[in-house]
Amino acid sequence: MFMRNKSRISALIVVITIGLVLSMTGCSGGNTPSSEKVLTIGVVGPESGGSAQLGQGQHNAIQLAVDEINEQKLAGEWKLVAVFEDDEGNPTKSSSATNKLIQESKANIIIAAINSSATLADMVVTERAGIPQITPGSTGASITEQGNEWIFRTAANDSFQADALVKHAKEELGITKIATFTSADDYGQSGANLLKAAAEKYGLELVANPTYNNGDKDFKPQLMSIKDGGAEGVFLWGLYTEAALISNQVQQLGLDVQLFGASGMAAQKLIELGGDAAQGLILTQTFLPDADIPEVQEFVQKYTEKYDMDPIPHGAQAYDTVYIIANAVKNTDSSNPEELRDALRNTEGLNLVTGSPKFDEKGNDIGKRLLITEIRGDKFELIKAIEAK
Amino acid sequence: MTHGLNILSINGISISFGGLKALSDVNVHVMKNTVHGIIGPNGAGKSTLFNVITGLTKPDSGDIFLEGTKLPHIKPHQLVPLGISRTFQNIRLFKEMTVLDNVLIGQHVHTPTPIISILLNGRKSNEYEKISREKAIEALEFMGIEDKMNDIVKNLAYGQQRLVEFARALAAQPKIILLDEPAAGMNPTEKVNLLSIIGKLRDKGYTLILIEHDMKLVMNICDNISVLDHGKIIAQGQPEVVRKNPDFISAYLGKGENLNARNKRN
Amino acid sequence: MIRYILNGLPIGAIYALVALSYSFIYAASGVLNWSQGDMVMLGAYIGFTVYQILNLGFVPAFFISMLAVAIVGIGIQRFILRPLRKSNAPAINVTIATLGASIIIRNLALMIWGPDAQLFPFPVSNKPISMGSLSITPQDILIVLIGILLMIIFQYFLKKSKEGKALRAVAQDRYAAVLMGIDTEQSDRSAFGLSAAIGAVAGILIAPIFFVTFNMGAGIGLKGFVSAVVGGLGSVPGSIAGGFFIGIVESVAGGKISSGYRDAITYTLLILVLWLRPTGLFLKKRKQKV
Amino acid sequence: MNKNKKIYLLIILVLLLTLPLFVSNLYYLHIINLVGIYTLVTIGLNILSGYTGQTSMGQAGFFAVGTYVTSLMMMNFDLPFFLALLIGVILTSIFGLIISIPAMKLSGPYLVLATVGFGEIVRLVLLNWTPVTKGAAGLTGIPFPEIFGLQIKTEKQFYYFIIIFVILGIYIAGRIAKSKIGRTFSAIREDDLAAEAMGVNVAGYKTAAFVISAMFAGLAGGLFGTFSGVTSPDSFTFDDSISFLCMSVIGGNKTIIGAVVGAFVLTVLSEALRVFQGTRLIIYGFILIFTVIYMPNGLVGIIENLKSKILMKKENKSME
Repeated sequence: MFMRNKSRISALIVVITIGLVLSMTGCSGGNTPSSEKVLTIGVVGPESGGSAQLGQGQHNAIQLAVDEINEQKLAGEWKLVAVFEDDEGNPTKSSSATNKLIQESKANIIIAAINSSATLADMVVTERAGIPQITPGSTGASITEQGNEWIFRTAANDSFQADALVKHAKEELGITKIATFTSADDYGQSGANLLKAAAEKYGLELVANPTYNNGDKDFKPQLMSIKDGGAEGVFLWGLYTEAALISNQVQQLGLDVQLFGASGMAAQKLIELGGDAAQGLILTQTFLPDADIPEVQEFVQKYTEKYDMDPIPHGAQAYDTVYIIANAVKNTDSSNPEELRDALRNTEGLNLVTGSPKFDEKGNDIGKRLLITEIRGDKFELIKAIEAK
Repeated sequence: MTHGLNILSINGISISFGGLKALSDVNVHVMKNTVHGIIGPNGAGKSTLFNVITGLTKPDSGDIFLEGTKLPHIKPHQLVPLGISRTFQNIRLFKEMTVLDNVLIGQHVHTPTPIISILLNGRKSNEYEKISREKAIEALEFMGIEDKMNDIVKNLAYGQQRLVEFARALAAQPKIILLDEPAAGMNPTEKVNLLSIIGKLRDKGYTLILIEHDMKLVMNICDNISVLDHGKIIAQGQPEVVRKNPDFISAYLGKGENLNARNKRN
Repeated sequence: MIRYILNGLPIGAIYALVALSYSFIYAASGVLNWSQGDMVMLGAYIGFTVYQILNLGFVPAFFISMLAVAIVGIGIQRFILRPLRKSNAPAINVTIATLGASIIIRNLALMIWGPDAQLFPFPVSNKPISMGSLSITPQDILIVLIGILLMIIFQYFLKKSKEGKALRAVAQDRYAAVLMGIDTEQSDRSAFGLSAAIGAVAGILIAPIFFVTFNMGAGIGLKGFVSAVVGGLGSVPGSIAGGFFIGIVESVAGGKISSGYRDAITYTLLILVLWLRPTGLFLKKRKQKV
Repeated sequence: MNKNKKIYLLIILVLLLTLPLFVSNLYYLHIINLVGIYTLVTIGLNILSGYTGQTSMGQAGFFAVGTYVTSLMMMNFDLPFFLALLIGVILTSIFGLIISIPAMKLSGPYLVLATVGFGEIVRLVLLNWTPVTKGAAGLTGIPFPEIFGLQIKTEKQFYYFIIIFVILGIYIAGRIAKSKIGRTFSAIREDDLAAEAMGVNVAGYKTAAFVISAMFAGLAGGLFGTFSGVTSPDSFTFDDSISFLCMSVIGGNKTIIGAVVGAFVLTVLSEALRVFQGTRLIIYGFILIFTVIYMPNGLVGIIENLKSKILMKKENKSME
């Protein structure tokens, strides 16, 4: 009896497996053309795994933007459809997901991804397929250095940030000795290089440059070595969880340093988790929920209404990305990838949440507004807004 | 002492574990083409002695000579090429494999492993495989279990598993076979069968050394017996001689109750 | 140097607890539960929910969390280990099944509590007390103290209680324990439940300094396992020593050698220890029985 | 029987070679290509873990070495693909040789953890040795392979390219498994002490198993790099090692064909589950658990069980 039961269950599993495989084949119909002009946006991001908070924030914001645009017919006659795929932050899975979006969902344009390594893997796929790709989240320097004409980046411009931060440290705070403390991923490594270059440019002394791995919990050993170096300012380049832990541990060690950070860690959670210790942390960002800018206020209001939580900067960037796409498709009135790409390259005259987007020849958005902010109380206070030239 | 050609000499082996003497100055001489029994109560050092012979344990002092040449301290796997193979007290077969595959492992050292030929499915590898199979089947036939050839070992009865292990040791084409309690767990019919197999092997020119608790079996089959107690040899010689040895009687038969208890448990 | 050693202690205490939970399951049931790290995560989240959201106070949070996670642990024993034992599946299947459980628990936590890190402060001060160049926070001291206290209670339980004695008997020789009439099913259950509860404590202790995230279990779980093996898998004092040892090694390696290679140094050390002393640094060598 | 087998093999071969004609969807072809690469890794793992009984949870480490060495040889020294691949495979085997030294003395959880450690060390070195490995961003612009002037570029071309290696790999592994070597591996898995007593050089064979599995992973890695075009440490995490192990066990690790089944089913499954969005990993976890509980010998084991059941039924009928 038991045996029979067992084999029945295993038979069931086999059937389910086969069913799943078949269902994958069954889905291949895709979107049948109708009288309506539909532009399919494929979105790849880490909705599970270590950077899930960024992937899910991106997902929410994109859905919000797509709904708004369709409702208000902001893309001309075009209806936008967003299809989301999870890549778990894994490059191989990411490129499979991108493949799926292009082949199965017939995506006309791809928004991918958050993790730089995943974005780089996706770029191989979009380039081979000849489909434009926009990354709203990956800041790794190498992404736009590939000579790939299909990639655009609406993430914050890191060299701009590094420059502004170091300049602020020198000119406003009179700091002369600095240390960098960056994550050992692509984002942190390119941040460290940019900070180093900026420090040389402004004549500051770099006394230590340790790194950490994402997911690390104990930063005291590195902080002790920074303390020994006598740094007055410590520049962090990473995500908010680690930044909050670091600021906590800076306080615990009794280190008397000014902390700086970049947009990657700009989230309300940083203030919440960092508590006392995060007070006074200066960071640059592209998006501040409290900023007295009409576009920002409108976005924050809509977002919190729909999702009952604050948007993250990655979300704001992704939200803008959809508007940039809508603008491009409206202008060319075509879903032809090459025409879309050229339309994207000629983006101008938009006033969006994070600035007035404009792409350089490498695909970087050089129209982003940069806000220098400081954590005071339970929010980021704007010190200075730098509009792009 | 008995006459004949000395095949294995154990000279002055001593070994201690953490201050405890497991064997002290043990001398055993095994004659060619005989069945040599090593007996003794539990913890007398029989298994240790086996482990020393098979290279699993390194003695503190003493030497072993095989056909007059001193055995260097070797790794266990180098023993088979020298002509010594063994069975284990608590059957150590390759349980998930077929009977034939088990016995083929016994053949392992006797055919080369021609890698290129294996990869190309060449003639050489097939030929070696054929020779090995023949030898293995021969050993199985000797044990009378060739009909079980393709069975998975774990599905066999205990007594048959013993025979498979025996066949595997035989397939290694040894001069000496070490048997570690070969009759343990066998029923009387199987024991009779075992006795006849041991006898046949001796007739074919093999030398057998066995550790055994079944006194009747030992006395019946062995040509010579060494009695171990507390790591020392207390009596040695032909069964009828040993039987009359006062040390043997007091040390061994005096503990007859224990002995029986143990036999039952097995 | 002393600073780095001192700094390694609180993390060492956490590692020691997790190592203990690995060791304990391994000793009592002969298998490894790869979802042990996720017990740490669950403990932290449940504690967080009771303390921060339901506002029931810190001490109740502590105990409710231990209980709830113990139930999860027992569930794993009941629905994963038991059927596997029944079908006589190879050890590797237990590994895969508990890894599957880990994937499920982690992603359920992601669904329930969301992807954001949560704050779970201790009701004690986080301000450092300085002594010269050395500084330590009351929070750290509390972590080490609670950790050590728990380990002592645990050791006492194993040595003195009837349950504990039965568990030790099974750990010594599962087969003999069966012959003696000990219910190994019951001891499996106790081992999984207790280990999960220990993991929960580790989770609550680590939460205030490390925050609570759905994937915090992966790293802590693996390091706890490493600690257990370096110290001596299956031994209570060995695991505890291993935990503190790895905590200190990480702190020193991260500060004095290279932060990027810190974990690589830990793992190299692990492999060296396994190579030279397979039974762990702090355990006597055992002889294999033939 | 033998003739039947040959006919089956021929049919399968023809099907494999004409597959791209039926599958026009490049996404499917992409997944199938990945299956091919993972199959090679899993074959190696089956020889190591299934046959020899040495569980490795660090296979991603070997896979990574193969990927990086092959790619770097092509990028930095302009070597042709096959030469680069050869160097990649050789270097990976050397890593297999090195790790087998401590591994030889270990078993059970100790061996598992040592291999985990190895995998993590490789990943961390790739992450931190920036001048060579380009750190977290990894390598970009890995060149395509070229045979006789023909560049392998499209998914379809890669399909044929990869399938040749896979068929070759299955053949070689099958020969090893069926031969004396495979038998000896199995004996070591079942009881290494008894094998040693029968004259088997257990240490040597264990090392050989490690080297063979490293070779397969290295070969797969070399293909993976040029196939992906980019590579980074994120592709070689502990989770990836686990997923290789799952492929091996779920497919059935005591046969070579089990590796193919495992790599195929798990890769396709994790893609197919995308339908379920947020709950897909939870479902994946449940499937893993159910499979190992109710199919202790993997999917291949189930097929074999069914086969013997059908045979028994037939026999029963003929008896009546």
